[in-house]
Amino acid sequence: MNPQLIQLIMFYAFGAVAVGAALAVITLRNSVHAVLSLVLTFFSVACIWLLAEAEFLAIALIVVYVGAVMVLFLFVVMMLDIKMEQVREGFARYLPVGIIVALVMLAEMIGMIGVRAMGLHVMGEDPAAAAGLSNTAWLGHALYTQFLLPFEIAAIILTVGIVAAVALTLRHRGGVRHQSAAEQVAVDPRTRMRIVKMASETMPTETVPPVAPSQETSP
Amino acid sequence: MPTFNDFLILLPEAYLTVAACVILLMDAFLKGGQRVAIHWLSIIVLLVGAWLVIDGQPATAVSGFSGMFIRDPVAEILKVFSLLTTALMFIYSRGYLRDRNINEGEYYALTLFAVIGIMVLVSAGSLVTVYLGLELLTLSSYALVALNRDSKLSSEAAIKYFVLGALASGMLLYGMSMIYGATHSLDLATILHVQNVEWRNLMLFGVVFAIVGIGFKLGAAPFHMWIPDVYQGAPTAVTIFIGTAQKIAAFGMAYRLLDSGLGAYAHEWRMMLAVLAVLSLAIGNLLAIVQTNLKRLLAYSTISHMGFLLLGLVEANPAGYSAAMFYAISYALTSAAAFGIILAMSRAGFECEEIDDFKGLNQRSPWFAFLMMLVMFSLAGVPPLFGFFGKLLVLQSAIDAGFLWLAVVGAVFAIIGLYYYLRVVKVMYFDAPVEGTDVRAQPDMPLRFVLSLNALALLALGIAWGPLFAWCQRAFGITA
Amino acid sequence: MITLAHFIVLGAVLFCIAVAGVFINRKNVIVLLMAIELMLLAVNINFVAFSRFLGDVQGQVFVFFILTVAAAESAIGLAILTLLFRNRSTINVAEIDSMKG
Amino acid sequence: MSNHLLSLLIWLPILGAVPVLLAGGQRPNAARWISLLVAVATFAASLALVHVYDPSTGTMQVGENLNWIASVGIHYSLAVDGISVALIALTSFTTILVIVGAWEVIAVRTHQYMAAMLVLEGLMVGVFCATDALLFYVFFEAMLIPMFIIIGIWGGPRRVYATLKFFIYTFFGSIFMLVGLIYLYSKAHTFDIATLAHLPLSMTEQSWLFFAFLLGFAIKVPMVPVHTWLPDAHVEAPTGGSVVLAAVMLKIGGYGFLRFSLPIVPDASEHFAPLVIVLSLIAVVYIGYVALAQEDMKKLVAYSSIAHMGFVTLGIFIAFMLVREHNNVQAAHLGMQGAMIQMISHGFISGAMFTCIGVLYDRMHTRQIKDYGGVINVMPWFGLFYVLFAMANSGLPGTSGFVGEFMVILAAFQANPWIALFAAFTLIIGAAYTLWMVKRVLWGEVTNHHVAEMKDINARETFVLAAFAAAVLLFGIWPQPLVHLMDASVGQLVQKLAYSKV
Amino acid sequence: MDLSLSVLITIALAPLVGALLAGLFGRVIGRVGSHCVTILGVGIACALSIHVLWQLVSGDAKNFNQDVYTWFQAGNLHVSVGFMVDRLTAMMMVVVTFVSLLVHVYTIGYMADDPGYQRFFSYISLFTFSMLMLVMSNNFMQLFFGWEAVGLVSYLLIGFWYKKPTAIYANLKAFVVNRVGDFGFLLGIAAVLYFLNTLDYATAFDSAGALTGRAITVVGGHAWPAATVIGVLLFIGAMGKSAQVPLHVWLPDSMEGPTPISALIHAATMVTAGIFMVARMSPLFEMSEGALSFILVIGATTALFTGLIGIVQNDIKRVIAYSTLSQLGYMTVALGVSAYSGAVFHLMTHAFFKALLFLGAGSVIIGMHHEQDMRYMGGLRKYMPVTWITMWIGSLALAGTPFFAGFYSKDAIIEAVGESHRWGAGYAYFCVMAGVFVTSLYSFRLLYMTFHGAERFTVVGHHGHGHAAHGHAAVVGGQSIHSDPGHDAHGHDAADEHKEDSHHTPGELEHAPSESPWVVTVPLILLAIPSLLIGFFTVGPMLYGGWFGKAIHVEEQNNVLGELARDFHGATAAALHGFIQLPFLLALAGFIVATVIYLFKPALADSIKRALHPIWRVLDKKYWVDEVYFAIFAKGGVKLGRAFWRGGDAAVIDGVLIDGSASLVERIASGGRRLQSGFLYHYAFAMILGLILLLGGYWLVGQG
Repeated sequence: MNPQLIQLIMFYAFGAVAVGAALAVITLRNSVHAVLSLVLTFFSVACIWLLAEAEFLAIALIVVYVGAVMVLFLFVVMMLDIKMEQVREGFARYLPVGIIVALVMLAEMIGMIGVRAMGLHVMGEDPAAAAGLSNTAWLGHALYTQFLLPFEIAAIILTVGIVAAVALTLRHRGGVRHQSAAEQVAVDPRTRMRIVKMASETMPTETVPPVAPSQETSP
Repeated sequence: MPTFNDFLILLPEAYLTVAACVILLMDAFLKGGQRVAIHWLSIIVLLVGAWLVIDGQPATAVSGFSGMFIRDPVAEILKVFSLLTTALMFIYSRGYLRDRNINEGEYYALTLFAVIGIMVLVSAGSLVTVYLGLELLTLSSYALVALNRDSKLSSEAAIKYFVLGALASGMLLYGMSMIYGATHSLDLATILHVQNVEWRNLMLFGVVFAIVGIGFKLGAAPFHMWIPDVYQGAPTAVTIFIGTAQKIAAFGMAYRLLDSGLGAYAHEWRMMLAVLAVLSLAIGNLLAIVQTNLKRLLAYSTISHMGFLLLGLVEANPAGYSAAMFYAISYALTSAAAFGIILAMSRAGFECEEIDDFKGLNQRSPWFAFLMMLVMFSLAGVPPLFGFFGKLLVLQSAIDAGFLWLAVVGAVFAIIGLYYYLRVVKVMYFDAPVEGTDVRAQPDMPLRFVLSLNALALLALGIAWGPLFAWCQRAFGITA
Repeated sequence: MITLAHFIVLGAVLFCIAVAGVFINRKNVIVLLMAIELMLLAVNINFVAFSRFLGDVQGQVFVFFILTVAAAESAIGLAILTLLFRNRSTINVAEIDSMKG
Repeated sequence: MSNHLLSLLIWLPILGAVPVLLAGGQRPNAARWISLLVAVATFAASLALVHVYDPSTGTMQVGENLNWIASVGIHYSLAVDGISVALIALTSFTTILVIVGAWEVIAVRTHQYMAAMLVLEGLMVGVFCATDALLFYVFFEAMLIPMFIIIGIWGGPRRVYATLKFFIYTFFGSIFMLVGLIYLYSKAHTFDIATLAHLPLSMTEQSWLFFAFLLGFAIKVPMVPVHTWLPDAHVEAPTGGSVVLAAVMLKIGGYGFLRFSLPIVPDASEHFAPLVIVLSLIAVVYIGYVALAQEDMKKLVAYSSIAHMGFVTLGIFIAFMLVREHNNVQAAHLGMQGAMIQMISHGFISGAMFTCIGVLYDRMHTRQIKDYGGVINVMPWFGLFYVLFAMANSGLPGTSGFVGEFMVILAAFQANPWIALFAAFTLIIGAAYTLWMVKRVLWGEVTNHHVAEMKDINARETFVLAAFAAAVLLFGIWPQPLVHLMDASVGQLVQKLAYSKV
Repeated sequence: MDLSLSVLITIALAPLVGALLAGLFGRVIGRVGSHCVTILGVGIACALSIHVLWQLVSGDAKNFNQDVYTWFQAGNLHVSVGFMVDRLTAMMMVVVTFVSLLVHVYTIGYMADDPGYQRFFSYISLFTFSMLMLVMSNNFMQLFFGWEAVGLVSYLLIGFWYKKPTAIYANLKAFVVNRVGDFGFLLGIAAVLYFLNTLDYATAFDSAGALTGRAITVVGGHAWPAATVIGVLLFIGAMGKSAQVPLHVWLPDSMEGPTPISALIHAATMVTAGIFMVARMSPLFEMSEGALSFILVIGATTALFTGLIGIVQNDIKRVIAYSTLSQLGYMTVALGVSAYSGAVFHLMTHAFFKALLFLGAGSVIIGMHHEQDMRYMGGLRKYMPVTWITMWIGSLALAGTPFFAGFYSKDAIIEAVGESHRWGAGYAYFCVMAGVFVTSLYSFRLLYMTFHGAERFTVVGHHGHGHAAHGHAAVVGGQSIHSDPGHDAHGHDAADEHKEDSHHTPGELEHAPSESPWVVTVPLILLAIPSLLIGFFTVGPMLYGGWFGKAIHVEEQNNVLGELARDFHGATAAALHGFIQLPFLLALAGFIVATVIYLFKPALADSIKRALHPIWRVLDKKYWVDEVYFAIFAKGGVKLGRAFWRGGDAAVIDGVLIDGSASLVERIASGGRRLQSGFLYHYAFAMILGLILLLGGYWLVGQG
């Protein structure tokens, strides 16, 4: 077969899977399934990227996303022990609106992008290969020369990610007892002891129903 | 290859990065009473940073890192005011953080990282630096908003901010991809000068998405929905950041993207900005009227102010940009004072953010009532306060740009806006204090002093705003 | 024959699905985070495609940065999510409306 | 120029407010005396201005010009002509009386009240001498702040509604004026009023600008139908606030017409003069009837203020008609002069009327006419002043209230007898509502024991009322000094009316 | 020796100084001090006025016309305060100051017990000043000043007893009705300025000829001659001040003021200002036949129809008040036929005899302890002989008995009307003729009811009620005897008063009536002399001798007095001739009817009243003019005002425009806040909608 045709078929296949899985992500009720669908989407897209000979990014997508981010998602889903959601009424009600809006947007996007003109744009020779480099080397050269500053900034962003994640989630465990001097000093007697005024016990003037003697003695 | 010179250009940012890391480490190692050092150090770091920005400013615009990073007078001004307003915010926030057991070290460090993000953003010469600067800023901000970990509102605000922010940056990126596709470049200067764009539609498409990103960052309607909830839910010490330095950054981003990159499409985007401006003015001012929470009110007021800022941008020429920048600065300084007063009034267990909390303030803390009055009149744009002159300049921009109708719309909504600012003054001056409460400002001396300076500056700058505006104009190459 | 149009349309479709996912979702916040990941994926497809078809490296470098940032973003997003859950015992988007008006 | 007299007049009271504020609420007497001192000093300065000003030429004089915002071309430029001088003197005169009038009456937060009054004075003086449109606007708007505070803190039960209405109403008008000014700036690249006066403008532009100015100044004057803030503001304001509001602030609207509408958009002003004239006549007749129906004294006087200010706008715009349609410069001069005299005179009379009502209010804490009756029995001296001012209010010759109306009616007749007819209707209706109020308040048997317990005016009140009375009578019997002060300037304005820009 | 400016200034200011001293320092200088300074002031003015008149009459001095100071100079328009003194002015000055002086003296007695003594003197001196300013003016502005100033003092004096509800009602009414006249007057001045470009008398009169041919288009293309417009407008002023129909309503009510005031202001001087003004403006009025016809008709109507009302009045002062109205009508008629001198002549004689009648009535009121209702009088002549005689003299003068002052002036007017061919003269002639009968009837009715017949009062001794109940009786009496509600237009006021004062029974006196003190009777006598004689001595020169010179200008074809002068052969001859003239016969008829009904057969009065009840009712109700005015202008005005206020200001402007737009904004805002639902998906949706709209917009634009 024509390799280009095979490529096309593979593109459609992976593309279909990616779209299907993406739809599953936003519709499945079970969060775990949704995460797994997302993984599938990423995987399919990675394959498509391979078709475009962007090998480094395809692998990175699998490694970073599927390997790290999605695991984190799964972890959180499991940790929070999110129950399977009931399909809420609103969902069905707003679904048609949502679909229409999404379709309108899609139509606008595709219409405006001018897909027809792009259809004439056939994939040429791999630019990395043309430069006599592997895709990774090709990227690397750019990354460490022209893109040095963004690279450093990305590093700071990752730092911020760490700091933020720690700052937000690290906390002393609630169950452990520890002393807080400030709280102890700030104690107000009224919060500790409550003086309850009670009427002194007197014999009721009315005759007490004899059937309920136990009520009188009970505190 | 980057040279030493490139790093010299980057000196302030590099310095701040180091300083932020130092503060992070100090937070880890210092204990108890020593931690106050972090507070002062952070402020000094910011001021030194501002000094570095000004001192190392080359006479003309220079760029480094293959044009990724531009150091020009526009960036200089934006950076200086971002740093200064952040310093103000640190001074105002100390007591608030202490009263609420918010970890100060992380607060300062994250803020510093966010400021670095702002500095990168406003100096960006490439779509990549725009994106990364923006993300550095917003990621830090997400965390800052959620920093009051025990507050339900804080985390709710954070998640809203996060989701919508990510959505917006996704859209921005989508637009960037289209611009990249159309121009074959990520470099803004190149994009600006690309002749005969292959797919003009693609470019416009990118412009629309970029506008969404900018609109979100500014908080312009209809991309404003996060603003009220985040303003209200975030700890006031963080809200102030979103209301001040971030607005300056948003202006910087808009300028970089729209003018430095998409200047050739000004005719298209100024119409869009005009639409956003009208929506922002309408929604901001109308919804502010019904608010009872002061922070929320200020949030809607922000939206309307961004509408005014857009009036400056629609002129799409140096005069308009300088007006818009002036507006952004005036707004940042004013809102810093506004939140500063809320912070000064707050105590442990008492947020002082309901408008009713300010009832009868004039009888208990006349000085602070006076300051707040100045702030409110400045926000409302009543001369001779600073805010008026910002409005004057942006209205003038709109009229010069041929958008007379837009100026009239702005004027109409300024009237509606006036009402809710006056309501705050009314509560402070005309209402009696609520019996049994003891709302009064009892801040520490630095806060009292700096806040007073800040608010009085609104009056002083209202009288002597010439030099500042001249500075803004020079930055855009206008000489008097 | 794969053309640029194929990639761009795929990107657009995924983008729209992601966007739809954000606003028709009445379930938990995690789905929102995933929708955002999807959106970034769509963007990345565009960049990769343009980069490949234009023979320009910058697009792929940009994708690299997007992946990096997205990772950090997910981390922070999930941190906020856990915080939210801890504070409110729910991450249902339909119940997160204590601030409005 | 080395002469900084105008700056002194503006900044002396504003800066004088600082020590007053610093005196604090604990030392009200210090606040009182300092503010009185400042007010008297300002008045002395304004007398110096009258002295320095050369009324023979009528040009702008005693000017100062500083480059305020060089990059935008905004100037801190001040100068006065005869009209400004008169209004400045009125302002500083009124302020003294207001401060004396508030001496014991304002017992809470005295220092803030006094400070607000002084700031207000400085800003009002600023309005009258700014020759840069933006500077004018700054003073014009800034004025609202102290007044807002004064009504809001020391006002009556519905003070909040009234003060908000006052502020927003005025702001509403002026913001469109601002848009108009910016539009002019974008054409002329200056805010200098004299330069703007020579800016060629098409009729369409002039029309829009005219309405922008009209809105701004009509609300201030106020003209029908944008007058409804005034009764509310007056009723709720403390006495001093009402006095300043009526005596000076309303004049700023009329002054604005002279400074802006007249020279900058002369053709549109001419074209729409019939509209303004009709509105002015409605103010005289319709508002006269409305005043007749009032049950609250302050409201009544407030409405009468609107009616009287109708003569100001009438006089100004009748001049357009006379010059352009009838080529009758002499009558235009008379009408314009009448409008100016009416402004000054109304300042004294309305100020005095509000002071009188304040005197009553301080004793009875009500402004309802029906709560009074037979006041003359217990307060004969007060009655003397009250009748005098009531008569002045109804335009009795021999009081200043007559002069301006007389001139305007004489001029109006030359444009169209019907205009004069409706304007002259004020003679009847003005007398009716004023004297009916006098009848119900002053005359008759003492109606209730509250009235019976009222004490006659004390020395302080007598001083204030006597000062007003002296002014009212002086300019009624001998208006020439005042007319002379303004005449050359009025003449110049009238000359400009003929100048068409189209 | 020419007239000196300083003398004239002294004449004008002396009473003012007196007024200020008495008014501001009344408490310091005391009662005696007050009346001394004011009498001194007016005395000086009177003496100097007489001197001035003498100078002018003797031909020592030329007419005086000089500005004192510039009132204002606006552009080229110069308006000054100044004096113009010629014989007309001088005569008025003498009349004013002389009557005023006598009233001052009289007041010492009349107001002896009043707590407002000093104030009263201050007012009447102030009035004298105002009136002098009016008559001495040399320009329209100052004329208007005096015009309004006398109105002010009239207002103050009618309301002198400010506790009296009727008084303070009357003074308001007087002022406002006068203002209606002034409204026209001011427009008239405006018209003068418009057509003649000056406010100065001399200049205006000199250029009056310029009015010929000028016209003004007032309504729909119909041009009115300038002179007519000026004339009618100025005369409207005179109608207010001189109480001509339909602006006459204030004068009867003004009787609420103290009697000296009625004499001074509402009979002798102020009300004649209108007459004086028209005479003064004769050069202008002569330019317009139309205006003069208008004056003629108005005057004639006033002369007859107000006189008729006088017949049915019971309040002694009101009778005289209506008589005044009627006599003013005569003067106006004279003006209307260009017999200005006749009008002024009648003005002068009337001033004396009407002041006499009022002061006499005041004397009666003093004697009756402030009872004014004639139904409780009768037979007073034995108690008050001086008053009785002087009143008779006054009444005879009023009725036009030959040789008395009134005869010459009134007869001249009637003849002048008969001579005139002006449009309306026929009607006027009938009115003035009928008026003679009416005048005579009510004059003698008054005399009989007051001084003759049976005493209709009782003396009950101490009642525990002092003099204080000034003048309540007029109204109260009307209420109680005839149980006739609405005797006054403001009947409810009276009813209230009645309830409060119900212990006062009309017709009961604590002391017997007695003659008034000398300060009262001396002025009566002094006034009786000119009432009797002045006509006889002055009719020749004043009426027919061109005595006024150029002060009064009559066009040749209008000069009816000139016609009459040819038949005039001296005062005695005229009087003797008068006995066989129709007017005298009519007067005699009135006298006889009055004598029969009121002196001999008092019961007849009631039966006639019953027989002619509808007519009586019309007269008693004064043609319902008061009621109609009250309903339309006073009540209607307030209602209209309320409607404007509630409907226009409150409902439309505030309600719909202001508060309406505020609440609209508020409603939009509260609706809009629901958009901010708090739900993330809505927020996202909003962003996406925004995106779609922006995209869509550009897509469409791009396609187009």
